[in-house]
Amino acid sequence: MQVKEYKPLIVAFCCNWCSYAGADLAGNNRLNYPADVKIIRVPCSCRVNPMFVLRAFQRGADGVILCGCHPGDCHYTSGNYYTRRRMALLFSMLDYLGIEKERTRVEWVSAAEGAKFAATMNDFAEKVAALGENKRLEDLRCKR
Amino acid sequence: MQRIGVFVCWCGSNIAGTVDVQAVSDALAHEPGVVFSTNYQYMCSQAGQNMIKDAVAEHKLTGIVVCSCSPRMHEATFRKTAAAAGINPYMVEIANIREQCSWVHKDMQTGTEKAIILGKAAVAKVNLNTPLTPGESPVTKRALVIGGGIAGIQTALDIADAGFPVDIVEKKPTIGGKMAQLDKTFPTLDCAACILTPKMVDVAQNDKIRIFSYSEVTDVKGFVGNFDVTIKKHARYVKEDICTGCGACTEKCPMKKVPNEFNLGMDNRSAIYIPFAQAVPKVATIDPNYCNMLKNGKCGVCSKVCAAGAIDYTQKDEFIEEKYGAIVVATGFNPISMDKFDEFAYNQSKDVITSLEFERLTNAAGPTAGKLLRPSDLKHPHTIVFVQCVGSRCDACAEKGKEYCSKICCMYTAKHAMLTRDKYPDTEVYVFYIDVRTPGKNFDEFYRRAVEEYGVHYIKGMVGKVTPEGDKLKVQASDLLANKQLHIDADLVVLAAAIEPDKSARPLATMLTASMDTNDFFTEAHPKLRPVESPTAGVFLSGACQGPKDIPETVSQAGAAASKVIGLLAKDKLTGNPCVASSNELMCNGCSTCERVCPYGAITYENKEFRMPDRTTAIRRIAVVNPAVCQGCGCCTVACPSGAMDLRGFANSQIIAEVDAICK
Amino acid sequence: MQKITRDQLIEKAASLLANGTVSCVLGWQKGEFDYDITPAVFETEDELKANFVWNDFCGANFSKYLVSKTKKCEGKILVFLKPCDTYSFNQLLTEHRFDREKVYAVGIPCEGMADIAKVKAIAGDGISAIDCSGEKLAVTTIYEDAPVMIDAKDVLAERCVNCKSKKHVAYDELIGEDGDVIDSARFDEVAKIEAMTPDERFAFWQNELSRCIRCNACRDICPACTCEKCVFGNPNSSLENKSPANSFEEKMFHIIRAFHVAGRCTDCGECSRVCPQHIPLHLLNRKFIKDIDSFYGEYQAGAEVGSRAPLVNYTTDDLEPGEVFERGDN
Amino acid sequence: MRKCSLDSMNLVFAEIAKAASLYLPVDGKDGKTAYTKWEDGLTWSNSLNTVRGPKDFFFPQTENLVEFKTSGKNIEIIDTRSASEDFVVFGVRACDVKSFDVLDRVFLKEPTDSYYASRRAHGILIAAACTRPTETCFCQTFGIDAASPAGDISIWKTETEVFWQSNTEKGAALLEKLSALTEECSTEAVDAQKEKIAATMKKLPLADLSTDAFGAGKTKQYFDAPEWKELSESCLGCGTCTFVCPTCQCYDIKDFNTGNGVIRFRCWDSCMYSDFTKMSAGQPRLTQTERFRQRFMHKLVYFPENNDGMFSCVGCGRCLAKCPISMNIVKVMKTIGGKENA
Repeated sequence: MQVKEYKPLIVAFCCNWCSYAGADLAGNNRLNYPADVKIIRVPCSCRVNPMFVLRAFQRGADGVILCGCHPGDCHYTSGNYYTRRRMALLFSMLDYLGIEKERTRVEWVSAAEGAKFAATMNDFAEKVAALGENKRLEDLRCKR
Repeated sequence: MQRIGVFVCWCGSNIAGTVDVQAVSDALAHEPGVVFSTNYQYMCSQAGQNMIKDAVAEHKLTGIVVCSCSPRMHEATFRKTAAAAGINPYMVEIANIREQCSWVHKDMQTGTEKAIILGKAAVAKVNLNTPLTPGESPVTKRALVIGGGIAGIQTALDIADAGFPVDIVEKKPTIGGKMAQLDKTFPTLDCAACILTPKMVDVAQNDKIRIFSYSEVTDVKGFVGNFDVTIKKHARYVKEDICTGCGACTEKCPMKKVPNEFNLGMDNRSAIYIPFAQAVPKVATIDPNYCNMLKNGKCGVCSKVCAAGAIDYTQKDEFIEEKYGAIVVATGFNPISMDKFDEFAYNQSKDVITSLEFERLTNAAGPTAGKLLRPSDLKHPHTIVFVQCVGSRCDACAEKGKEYCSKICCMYTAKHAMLTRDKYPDTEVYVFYIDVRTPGKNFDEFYRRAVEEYGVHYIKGMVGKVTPEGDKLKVQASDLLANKQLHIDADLVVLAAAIEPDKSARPLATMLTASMDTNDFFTEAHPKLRPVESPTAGVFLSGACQGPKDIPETVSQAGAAASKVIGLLAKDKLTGNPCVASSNELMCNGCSTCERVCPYGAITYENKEFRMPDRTTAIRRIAVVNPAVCQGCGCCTVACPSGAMDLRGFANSQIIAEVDAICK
Repeated sequence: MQKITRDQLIEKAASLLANGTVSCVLGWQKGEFDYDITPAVFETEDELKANFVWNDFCGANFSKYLVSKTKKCEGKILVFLKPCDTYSFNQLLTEHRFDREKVYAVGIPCEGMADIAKVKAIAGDGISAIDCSGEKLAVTTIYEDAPVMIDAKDVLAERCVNCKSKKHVAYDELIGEDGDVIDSARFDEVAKIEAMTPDERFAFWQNELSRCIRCNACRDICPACTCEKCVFGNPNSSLENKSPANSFEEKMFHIIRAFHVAGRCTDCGECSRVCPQHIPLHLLNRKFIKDIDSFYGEYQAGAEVGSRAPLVNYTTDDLEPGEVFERGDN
Repeated sequence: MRKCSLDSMNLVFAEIAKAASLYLPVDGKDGKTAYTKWEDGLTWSNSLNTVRGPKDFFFPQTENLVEFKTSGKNIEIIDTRSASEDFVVFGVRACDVKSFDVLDRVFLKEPTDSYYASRRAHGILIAAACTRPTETCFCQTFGIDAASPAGDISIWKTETEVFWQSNTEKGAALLEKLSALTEECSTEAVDAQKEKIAATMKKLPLADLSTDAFGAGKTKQYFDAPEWKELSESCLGCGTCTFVCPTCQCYDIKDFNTGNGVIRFRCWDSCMYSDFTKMSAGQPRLTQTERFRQRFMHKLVYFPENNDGMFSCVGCGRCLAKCPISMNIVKVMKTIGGKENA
């Protein structure tokens, strides 16, 4: 049997106003990043429920990243401040449970930062790939 | 079950160059719910859009997935297409296979695989989409301006000019605000009263404008286009419509020892008073704290001398309820208290004054009739020291003062220094500063004139201590450029006190559910792009309530706020964004968590009777989202532990479906 | 031994019933043995005299019952609150979960509650009687003639060993003396786990959570978990599950539950007390409390009514999610 | 009857584990006892019983029934059942052994539950007599003799020895395999132990608890008893009592969407839950009082009515120890049944 090359699966939640636009700009500038990164558009990073993050891991994601407007620049004035607290606590809890901390990340990417978006995704994908498959938050039923 | 049509765009070779569009449309044809799948060179072209319309008709589609460029580019286009084809525009989802796929991946196989997954996620979402209709709400075509300073006056005049009725609520007995207290205005040195009072008269005479002076807003309900506001009109014990403002009462009033707030307590007024000669409305007001008649029923002089019979000692506070479509906050600023700045001896010596007090001392209508005299002995001061940044630009950790720059002090101090030297060339004038900040049209020229033409001594450095000694004020300061300590025997010390938002702003912000920063300045909806709107729809910001501003800036922001209000009031109906939060009342705990994170104040609570599972009825507190106010960020949905709160268009189930599709 | 007596409480309750201040009393009812005490509603002095108990096993926190009982009871309810219970009481008020006007809260001092498992570990099986009225607990078993004397300190429940406060933060009336907030060592165990390697932490929690049988006792006893419908019981939430089918679902349930009560959990310790599988669930909640304290400044849920919980608050210079891991190295 | 020394138990376990998975009560790090798969060095706990009963081995909390795999618009049906392996559950107490009589009544009655039946066929129960019953024990109320447990093999432990006696063919076959490690012996020591246990049982606080007031035909008498309301007043509606109960047998069948198909599985359900047996028309029992009543009426009235008088409680006392609010079947029996005696 042929051994399947390991490719990490990365779910990126991007806020509509800054980071999704930043991802578009990365595209406009033809800045490469791994195809393992799949973007889900949300109105604001504060729309991301911790259960979405866990759900992604359950379903086979190896890394989950949230991107939003820089603090102070939120389209909805304060959404990303709440995101910052929620994810700080969630990530700390996952770390407490022994889940590899490199699998989760929050990054602020503005609509002008196409290059930052691509660089962030390259870096994140590399770090996640180095960890290998997500075993600690996997649900084997979803891997059949 | 949906009947979904998938339309994969080549975008010429933009997509087709790195993505096998045929493979994508073939793969997506097998997805649940998909009944039609195709690809075409340019989906956004007329021909492409017609293809979608035809497919909707032929295959009775209920949902559309377009695999194309970014939704930020053409989502609106395809929504219109859908609407034209007879399906709800919110049944369209875009899979971004250009910016986020073909343009960032080089390899055809990789690009195609990813495009298929992104398409599957979009299909999974559309399967759960529901038709959404934007809500509509009527607009009450009347504006409320809170604060009657130059900001409020200008905003009201501009709105009235466009033909909409405006009410100004001013807590003082007259409009005019801080500008009415100023002497000259920089950088042109025209007299404040000369340019302000005609505007005040315009306001009084404009039949679209009503002035509620000596009044406060006590309650605000409702939302953009439909605010219900309660205004408390304090009893002034004078019938406003009868008083002619002749002033006879103020002359005869036996109680003349009332500190005159208009002159910052530097002289006295009577218990019945008109704040200043050009007050609008020009009617008398009885100060209940000092009037003998009101306090112990002994006097009644004013009533006797009033020919018009306007005095009414039985007047009560009155509450007025009015509907408004828009609210402009123009609550302005105040100099901060100098109580914490003992080093400047403000409370020890009458000759240490604030810049605003200096304005009154040099104003022809002020306590000294415009002659620059020291408050302590009414002698002409020969050495004057101006201290800049008193309470401005302080360390964050400092217990007193503000972190921010108050912005106006450099210029008004230059003005004070220049005017002093102009009128009294025998006076030595020192200005101690951290930096001189003069970015504005003709501002720097103005400051240089003070230094170069008028010989004002500008010294970079801070004043360390002011000590009253005899009839002198010993000023101990450092000159940073010369690197030496200075000792100046001054006759008068003028402190450029930092300015802060008016204390009424914080409770008002709570009523308006408008957000504030830590300094109690109102927050803009966007610091760059929406600087005169508050995040709360229908609430606009004018003047220094948003941040320190000089008069030209205030007036231009006032005009900008007015234009936003006019834009709003010109509409008959407001159409909302249908992607708003909504709460499932059966699951709602009424815990208020969502309300606390909502930046727009879109969530309120009501008590509703429910039939409980155990066949009893109970009153439960439940959250209600006002779709006209909600902007759809979704913050509340995560705050809600029970999941009662969800966001239309980005529902929990929809996002989870996308996650699942991507992670398959 | 508790400082106030059963008779004092009955007298208080009876007088409030008699003068019409309250129409019923939420109190502890005696069980089969001396330790299996059940929360119950008492309506008459006779009922109180017959069945009301107050001893070292009255751990149950009544706050949560007020959510449903205040809706059902016509008049006011008398509730006895130990200091730690008052925090839950306030938190529920903050969240508008019951009508304060319908409750008459009597604060009672607490000397700490005993853990029957610890008692059994010392005295053995077959307990026929426990007398809490003396200086020490006198435990009689069917196997020994003489009662085993146990120092109450040696069998304190975990949450009482780490008692955070003997001060009542809410009451209409106080019986006995109020105490102080205590500088407890309650975060020591969390710190111990934090100090482990990630592999050790994973193994630790894998072992603990693998025992979960999803009986929901932790959720159903929790005064912060008062949702009309829990997401884990809602088929439309995409989260519903009735049993932990695998280790992922065990983690999902406990992480999300802890997250939902983060900033709202008063650390009352009921979750760990009732867990039939002895999973130290309080260590999850305490981790959040510890993090909140160190990231955003100390915050005690329920210390005051109406306070703004850390997750519905922010400052512009909060630490970044990526920085939370760095603290351990400091 | 055969015996072996207590010291040789590791060898005995090794011998059993050669042919089957062996599970026995082992003390965990938390001081609590749980059935654990034996491996060399694990020792048999001295504690009275495990937190969870041996029910799990025959009727696990979750169990996959069938799998559907989807690809495109095709569905493939996969029977995920694998042939059950042989296993031995060691150290089961008399009450828990009895619980299988209850479960068999439910699952082995036509139509047979093939999943349960297969496990029963492959499982062997080695039951141990209780030397130190505790205050929550009331198996004798249901006619169970803690001194003479049923099961495929019964064992008695003394200070130094373990005595073995097979009760079934399966048990005899297993004991046969252990013949090299055990020796034939008299019943003297066991008889002495039985007497001692009988004496202890009489001293238990719940020794006098009787089922006389319950059984078939009591539905009308108790269904509308006003006491149900006060008994259930503080019930939280959690599932602890049902999940630690060795005889509770209710389950729900649910589908799990894996993304590539569906796994249909069953998992324990609890009649304490508000959505228990929820149907399109809603729940049949809307209040916690009704749900609470259901549980105890089922154990004490409905089950005996349909099963020749057999109660579906075995008096293991787990719910007495584990209920978060200490409400339990004993309190119910005394309150509801007490009316009859009064």
